Amino acid sequence: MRVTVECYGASQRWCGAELVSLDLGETATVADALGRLAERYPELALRRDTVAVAIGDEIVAAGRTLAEDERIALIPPVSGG
Amino acid sequence: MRVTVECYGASQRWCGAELVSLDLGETATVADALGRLAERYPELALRRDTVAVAIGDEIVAAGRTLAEDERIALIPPVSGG
Amino acid sequence: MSASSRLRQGALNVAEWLAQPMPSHCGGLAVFAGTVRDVHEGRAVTGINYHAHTALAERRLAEIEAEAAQRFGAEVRVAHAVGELKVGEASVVIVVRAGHRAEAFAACRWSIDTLKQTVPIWKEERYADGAARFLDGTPIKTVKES
Amino acid sequence: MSASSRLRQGALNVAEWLAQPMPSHCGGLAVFAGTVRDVHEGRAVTGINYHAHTALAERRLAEIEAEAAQRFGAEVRVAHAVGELKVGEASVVIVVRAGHRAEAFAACRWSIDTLKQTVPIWKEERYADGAARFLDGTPIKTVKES
Repeated sequence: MRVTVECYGASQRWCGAELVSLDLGETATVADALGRLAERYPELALRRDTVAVAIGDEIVAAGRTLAEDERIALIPPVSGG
Repeated sequence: MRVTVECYGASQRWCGAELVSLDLGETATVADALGRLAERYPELALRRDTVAVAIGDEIVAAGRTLAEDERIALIPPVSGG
Repeated sequence: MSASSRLRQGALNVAEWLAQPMPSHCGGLAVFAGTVRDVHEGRAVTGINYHAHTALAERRLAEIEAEAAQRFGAEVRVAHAVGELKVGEASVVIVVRAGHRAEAFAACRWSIDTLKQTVPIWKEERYADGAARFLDGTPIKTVKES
Repeated sequence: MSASSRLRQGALNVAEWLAQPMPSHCGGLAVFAGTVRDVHEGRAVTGINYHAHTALAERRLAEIEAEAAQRFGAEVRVAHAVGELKVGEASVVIVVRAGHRAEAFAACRWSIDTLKQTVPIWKEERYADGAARFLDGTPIKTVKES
């Protein structure tokens, strides 16, 4: 199953790109996607506990199952204002 | 010695006028002027402790000596904002 | 009452007090405006006539700006209306420019709270039934005491 | 990004957010604006590029308005800029209309504090030496948690 990861804020620097493609097994979850990203990107791995994941206009739980071709967004610590 | 009292805010109502003229003895003080007003105006007498007196752009102490033809201002409790 | 004075005849225009650009070392702008409400203590209010002791009020408003600048390290502007105001119109405006939001909020709050206790201004409320009265207030204090 | 959205491309115009008249039952208007400062942690800043996750940010900004209205009984408007801002320009504006000043200040302060913790926006600072970096932030929370 293929999903696309949109990297926001500093996560663009950690992953070296604004968009990252992942090939995951069937029934993969948000946690699985984060695990794969952490394997590839050590800077993200260091900060994994501070990063949330959004789908559409919602923050989703780590156990959320992903669908084929879904887009997920990495939400690193925020600094608006 | 004659002094003119400018009545601000509710003190206009207590004294029934915006300007009040007082005839005081030589070496009269602010306290003497307030005492005379309190004798004349019972509503002011009731609130005497809440009223300040200004001369020019300064609040003056009760012991301040008055001069002939000086103008003093009654400053009742304030309610700006 | 000159254009540069802090007491103005008639309602204040809040936007006018924001026209000045933000100093480049400042990150926080806090503004408070007080406006005339349509009800007070259960009575229908049609307007407020603000009276001031002009000389002392101008001096006290300037003292509030200076004292707030010193206490909070902020740039503070204070203005108050005199005369007849209608419901919804602004009687007082406080504008604070500061390094960060904590000082901006603190200076703004301190300035309006202090103004209400130290500046010789009196509200004469006008009611829908035609009556008018001066509101009870608070005995005047000095700015340093606040 | 429509004109009615709470995220705006480019710097905000604070006065624009004050154009709406004051409701007649309200006596206190509190406004906060955050602007770009020329120095951060000792480095000379020339500007900030604000990035946002648009869909989630719009939702969170609306949630802040609704939650502040409920907590403080106030009318709250929140707006945030995205894109390149220069020193002195406004990145965020909070406008609160409330019955009295206590609620107005409390709702304004709560809204900006909550925005900083719950809205997916990121500052990328640009420095006089040509460098740029994303600032460290705070792990995102929900509005209800704030």
